[in-house]
Amino acid sequence: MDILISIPFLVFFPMLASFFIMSPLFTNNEISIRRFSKSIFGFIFLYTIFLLVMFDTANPFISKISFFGLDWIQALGVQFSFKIDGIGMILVLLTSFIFFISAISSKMNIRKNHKFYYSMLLLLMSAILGIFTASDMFVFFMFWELELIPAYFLIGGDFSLETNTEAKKSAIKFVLFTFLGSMVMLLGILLLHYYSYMTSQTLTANFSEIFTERIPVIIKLIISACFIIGFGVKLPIIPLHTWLPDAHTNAPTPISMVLAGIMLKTGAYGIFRFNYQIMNDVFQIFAPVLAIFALVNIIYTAFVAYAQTDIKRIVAYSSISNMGLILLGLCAFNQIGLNASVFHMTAHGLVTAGLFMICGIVYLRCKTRDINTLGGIASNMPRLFGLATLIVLASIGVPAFAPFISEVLTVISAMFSNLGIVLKVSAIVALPLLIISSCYMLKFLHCGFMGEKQEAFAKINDITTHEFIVLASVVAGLLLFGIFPSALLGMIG
Amino acid sequence: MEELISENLYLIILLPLWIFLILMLGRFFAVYINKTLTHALTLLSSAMGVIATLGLYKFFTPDKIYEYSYPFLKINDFVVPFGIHIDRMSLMFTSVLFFVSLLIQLFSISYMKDKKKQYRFFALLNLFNFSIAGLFLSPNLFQTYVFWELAGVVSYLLIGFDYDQFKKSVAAKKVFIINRIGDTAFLAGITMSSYFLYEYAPVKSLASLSFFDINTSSVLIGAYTSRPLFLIICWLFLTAAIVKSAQLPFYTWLQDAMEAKLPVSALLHSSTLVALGIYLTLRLLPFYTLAPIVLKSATVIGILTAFVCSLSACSQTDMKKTLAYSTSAQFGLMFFAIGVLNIKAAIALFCAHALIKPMLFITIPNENEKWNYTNFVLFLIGGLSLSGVLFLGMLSKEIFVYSLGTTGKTLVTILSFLTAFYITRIALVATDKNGLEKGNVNIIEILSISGFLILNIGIYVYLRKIGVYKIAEPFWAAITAWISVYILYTKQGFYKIPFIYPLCHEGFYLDKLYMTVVVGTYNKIAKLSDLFETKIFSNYKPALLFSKCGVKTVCWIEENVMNRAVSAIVSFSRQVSTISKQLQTKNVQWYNLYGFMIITAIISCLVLAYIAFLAYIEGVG
Amino acid sequence: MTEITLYHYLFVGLFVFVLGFAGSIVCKNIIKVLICIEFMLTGVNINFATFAKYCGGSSADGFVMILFYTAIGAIELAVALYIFYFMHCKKQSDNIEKYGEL
Amino acid sequence: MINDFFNILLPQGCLTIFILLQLLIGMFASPKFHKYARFISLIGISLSILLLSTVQTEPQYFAFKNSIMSDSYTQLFHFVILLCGFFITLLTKKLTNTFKQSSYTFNALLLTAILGALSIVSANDFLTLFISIELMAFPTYFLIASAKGYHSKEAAFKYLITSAVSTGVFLFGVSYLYGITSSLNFTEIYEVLSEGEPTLIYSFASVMIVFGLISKLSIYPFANWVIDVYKGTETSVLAFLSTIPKLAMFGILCRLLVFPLSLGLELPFIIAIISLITAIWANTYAIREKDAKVILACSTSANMSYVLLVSALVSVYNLSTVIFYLLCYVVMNIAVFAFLNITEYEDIGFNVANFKGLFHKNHSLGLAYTISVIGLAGFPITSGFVAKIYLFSAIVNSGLVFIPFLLALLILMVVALFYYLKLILPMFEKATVDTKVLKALYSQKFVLIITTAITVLIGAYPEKIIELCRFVAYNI
Repeated sequence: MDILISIPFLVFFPMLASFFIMSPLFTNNEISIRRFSKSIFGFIFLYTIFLLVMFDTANPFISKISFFGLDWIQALGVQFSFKIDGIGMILVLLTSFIFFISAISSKMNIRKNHKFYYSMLLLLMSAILGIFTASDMFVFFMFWELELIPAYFLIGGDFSLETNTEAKKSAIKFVLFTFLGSMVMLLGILLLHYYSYMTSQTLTANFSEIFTERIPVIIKLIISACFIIGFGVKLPIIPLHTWLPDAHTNAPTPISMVLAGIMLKTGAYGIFRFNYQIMNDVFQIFAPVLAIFALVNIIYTAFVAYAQTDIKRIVAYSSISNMGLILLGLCAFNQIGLNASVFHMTAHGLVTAGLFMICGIVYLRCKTRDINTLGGIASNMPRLFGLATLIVLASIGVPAFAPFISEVLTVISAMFSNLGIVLKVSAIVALPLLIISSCYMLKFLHCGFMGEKQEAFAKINDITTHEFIVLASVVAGLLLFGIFPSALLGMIG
Repeated sequence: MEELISENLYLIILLPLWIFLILMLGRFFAVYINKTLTHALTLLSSAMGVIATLGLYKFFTPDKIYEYSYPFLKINDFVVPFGIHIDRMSLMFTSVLFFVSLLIQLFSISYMKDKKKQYRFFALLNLFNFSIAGLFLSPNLFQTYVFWELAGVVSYLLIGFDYDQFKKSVAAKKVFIINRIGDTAFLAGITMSSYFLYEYAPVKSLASLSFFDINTSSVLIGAYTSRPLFLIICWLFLTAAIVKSAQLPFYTWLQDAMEAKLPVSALLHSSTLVALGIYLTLRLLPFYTLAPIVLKSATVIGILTAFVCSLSACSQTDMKKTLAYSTSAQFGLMFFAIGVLNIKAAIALFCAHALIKPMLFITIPNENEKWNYTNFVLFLIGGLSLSGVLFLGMLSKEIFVYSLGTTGKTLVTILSFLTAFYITRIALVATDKNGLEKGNVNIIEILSISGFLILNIGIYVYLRKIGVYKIAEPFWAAITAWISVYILYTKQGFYKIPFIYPLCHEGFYLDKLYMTVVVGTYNKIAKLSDLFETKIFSNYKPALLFSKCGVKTVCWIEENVMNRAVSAIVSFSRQVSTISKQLQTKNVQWYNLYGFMIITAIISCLVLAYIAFLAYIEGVG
Repeated sequence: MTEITLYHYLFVGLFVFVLGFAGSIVCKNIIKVLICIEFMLTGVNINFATFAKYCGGSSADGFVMILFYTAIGAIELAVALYIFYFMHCKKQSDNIEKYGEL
Repeated sequence: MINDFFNILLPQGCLTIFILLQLLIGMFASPKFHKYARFISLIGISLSILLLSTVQTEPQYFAFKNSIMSDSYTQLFHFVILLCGFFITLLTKKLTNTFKQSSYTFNALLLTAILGALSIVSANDFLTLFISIELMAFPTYFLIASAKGYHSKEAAFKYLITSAVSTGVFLFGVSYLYGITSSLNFTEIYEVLSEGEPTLIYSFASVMIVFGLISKLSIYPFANWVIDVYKGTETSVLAFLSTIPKLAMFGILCRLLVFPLSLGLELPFIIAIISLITAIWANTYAIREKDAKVILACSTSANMSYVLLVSALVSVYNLSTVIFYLLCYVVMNIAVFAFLNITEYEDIGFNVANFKGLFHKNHSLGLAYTISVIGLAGFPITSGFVAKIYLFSAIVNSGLVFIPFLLALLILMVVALFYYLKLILPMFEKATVDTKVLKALYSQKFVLIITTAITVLIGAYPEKIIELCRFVAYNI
């Protein structure tokens, strides 16, 4: 049983597969590359479902790799250890799911360099799974850094038939921003590690063993600030967000799905692990401030999204707005807030993957993403339109879909927060999001699909089976968690 | 029997949902579904609803409550149950709902005869039934909110049914967004009231807020009702209600909802969407009674809406618009009734309206078509009833006026007069425009109309038997109005009073005001945010320009702190890079010169520091 | 006449060293630059000799150092001239500013 | 004496014999056999590596009147230097193929330089140190100048001038230290100094000594030569220049900083400031460059400045991080230069724009190069990542005073990413001009693949190496 439930296998299997695809041993035939990697993604998805079945909230999976009986870096007390608890389990499941559907949807969007693309996609998956399962700060940081390399190549790479010069620029922007954040984070990790050692005399970097009680408050404040900046770039918190719209807009569709669906969540996850769990006493000081930032995220970007004319940019900005909601849930610092936050990570992951998929499908057929020239394609593509309506409705928080639950829970959790009046007020101030988000998302739906038929788009076809499967599975997931939220909430401790 | 039905009522409620799923999924996966089957299934679900609810009604005395639930959300001690709460009020609302939708679905069969996408239409009608019924039977505010939102969404889908017509889809969007304001207020109300009850009453169920708790706790929180928070909560719930019931500042969405198909309009206006506001207000009366000022304001809003909308209705030339304004006006009257705590009257008014309004909608002619005599007569009967001359309409007004003082009586009388006036007027205008004809009448239409009529008369007769009310002023006012319209009417139409007529005709310019002020401001904010985004966050040159304008400190923060930490580093390092490049002179002597300079500088610093140190030592010594 | 102390020698050593250093930076003629580098060596030599004499005690480390240093300095000059010869073939100039192609 | 020799000098002796052998054969052998010169060198280096095991290290062994010493620290450095020498000799094939007869001389010079580097690490007095430095420097001038054309000569000349001046500065400092302590031996100097109060003259001398030594590491005050010299030098020689002198200099610098120069309190700050200046200069200079050699010159300078900063904050822990960082750095650097060596002789050159599409021409070579550059930039699954974390943890451990320096370095890492990306990104683009298939000699491939494999292996499992470094650092 121990061999079957092995987190290192989960994390490193995609990495090995990635190297295998990259190696000269593997064929150059694009169809076999695609099928092989798709089956790998499918296998990992099934494997995570298997893990889920085996999962017991009381006994999280823990495993540790030791090399010849030694730890990874003993000088720093770093162990190559992994742990999946409830939240990790949910995010791992989400990760494998989103990667699976993005691999399926890659068929339509990726036309060149298949070998490189799929191996990078697998590597990215491996890194993200590593982030969600690492239980040691330095291992976490390793995967955090590792993620940048494939992400860069996937955003800026040369995978479609037409060349996109903007993509390279935005990829560099993405890497520089995130790297800056991770450098600041590294400072925080090193300080935390050192002071934890100094005050408790145990050399460890394990999340559960880090001992912060005796660290002076001023140091803890500095460390927390470092973490918040580091994760704030990924999340993104407002002044650090400018990489996001560019990267998401210029990346190929499957990559946008992964970026918005999973990668942003790593930032929220980091804040949860480091600030919420380890530095919890200082987090209570930061939470009201962060809540204000979250509000700015929620309201300001919602307005910005409304002003966009590129459908992909609308979705990108809506992601920032929703990430603000996730942050607000964390800031509430109570059980409901945590649940709401994790729930919203899942819900928003699905929604945004679906929305980017829709944008990609529209762009592939209409060759434009401008909202003013689009329109009237609904009657040509009734199946896409139906699914798009469902996903858009889900994204604005309509009942029976998952985001509704998390939005309501977030507001309630902020109301019941013990951290002062700021959070109670922010619960109410965040509410107009319901109105604003419906404004821009309905604009997306109406200008993109509805309206009179246009000559230019008279001949486009409805979605293929591949695309249908992707979107339908997203909708199914949203409905599943929207109608049976306890399925997810039960796992969050 | 009673137990059996009560326990399984949820199955009846879920029936429309199943039928919706069968129809949609069946169609989606390209299974052929017979039209007749579609109609039959739809009618079946509604009929089942009518039978079940009416059957239960007689078992439930006013005090009896039946409730069961299961936990929908569970986070530690925070539990939100979902379930069914049956009492007299919910049964009354549900039975009216099912009855009205049964008849309207019947009418839709004839209306949709040659139209495309019937399966979708009927499926949505089913979903609509489900969401409204679920709301009427929900045991707590949270579930109410869930179905409240769902109802909004389904109405959006129904109004925007013909999505390839731009005007209709835009109207649907507008309706949805205005309704969203109410939803937001509702959610805010739920959040704050759950917090309030958690803090001040021994209700520890956090956000679930069951109606049972509200009833019981309203006694306990009496001491805290003077707190502004409580008033705010009541105001928020009231806002939610008046948005849904199309009351004063928000009634404009009802005009847009007229873009919907006729059966949908009939359904929206009678017992479904707009009725939710009344239902919510009635449910939350224990709260409102603790805050008299809120009740007063409900009264004022109701009266104002009734007057404004009646006046607007008096100046319309489009039948559907008149009916839309009339709905708002009638619901204003109901709010008036609730405001003065005359619950019976409010419910009577609601029932009367729910039974009459669909009849009016069904009988109006299509655009640019002649009016059929039968329909015309039926329309007039409906109009008479609405304005308080016939049947249930008359009785409801009597019940209302019975408890009112003179001021109230006068107001109601004037309103009755206006109602009768605009109904008659619009009938005259319409006949004058296209004329009347003797056409064939559709059997199904007659069937559904007669259904409405029979129930109208039936309830009237039943109540008349047990009631003690007598014919009141509104009756006479309405009669007067009917006569005066005929007198005022000439071959040239009605005289249009300057200033007032256009004002009323445009609905007091409220819609235009919103479109210019609210939407304009919204767009401006969005544009401004976007400008901020592109100019400040993505490009810092305008920020420099900004600094020249004098706000240097703000700009400094923009540039150095907020504005792209990375790009600052990049640009800074580029500047340093220029210096670095200039250092590289390609002449080795220069390189040694830098070395010389650095060594000299550091050595001299060292010496100076040493001297300072010595001086310090001496000073201390 | 004042007695010549350790510090006088040291001062001369420092002076010659700085002179050499400055010269190697300022001179344009390559040969002069090389000579200036030798000046630096000389400055160091003076220091070593002084220290060996005044505080060296019995060990002759300082003088040994001078010996090695002088020899190595000479080799260095030879290598420099050898490389300079190849460069000179192309540029035909002894101005150091001409040799800045890279 | 003889005992001393057999105890610790066997590897050096072996190398000396092979140098003489090279020269002898070079005099008499027919031009046909010039290609065997490399093999002789390789055999010599391998033998030396084998003989390293005979060296006495327990716990410290002083020989030749305390002028030479040996312990596990020197042994580790000797091993790494010889290993680098082995790889570099493998890379010189293309260069020496044009030399015919003088390839023996070239190999002899290379061996001499390696011998000098070995001697530097094991020196225990300033005289030995000085002679060893010059022993390494003279052959280096010739190695740089050995390539055809004028540029190599100019590079050699610039290197010579700077080296000479810095040696002058170094010796000037030594002369004052000699004046204070009347000794040139490290141990004796430390003993004498630790009795009394540190004086201004001591500070002055130690600063001058450090400045003289760090010029070879291309750190300010003598840093600018590095760009010009890298531009003009052949890549296999660069692989030498960017690794072995660095190793040797750090080998001795750490020892000096631990013993004779550890008494002044101001030295760590001066070195930290100098390192920071260098890091800023190097990182910013590179972001506008397009020449891979220049970028790598800056990268060398920057990396050395990080290491120097840590080595100045003397502690055993820091010393182990410094050693580990150096090990990782030299391995990655050799890999990168091996790739450049391939491109140089495949007429691709060093302009990063010419690298377009190389990855698609030869996947395995491109991947190896990419991994090495990513390692230099400090990304995971390479040893660079572990080294970075380990090195920076040392700064944190040295107290809050140095946190601003760490912050600056971290931000400079972001800037550095800019030019590291420039080195690899064009490889993944579509080739504008159809370049030939990227071919490489077996020796080049061998070096590239082996070094990359070491990089990845250490990245995946660093513990053994770190343990070794800690052991060595404890025994210094």
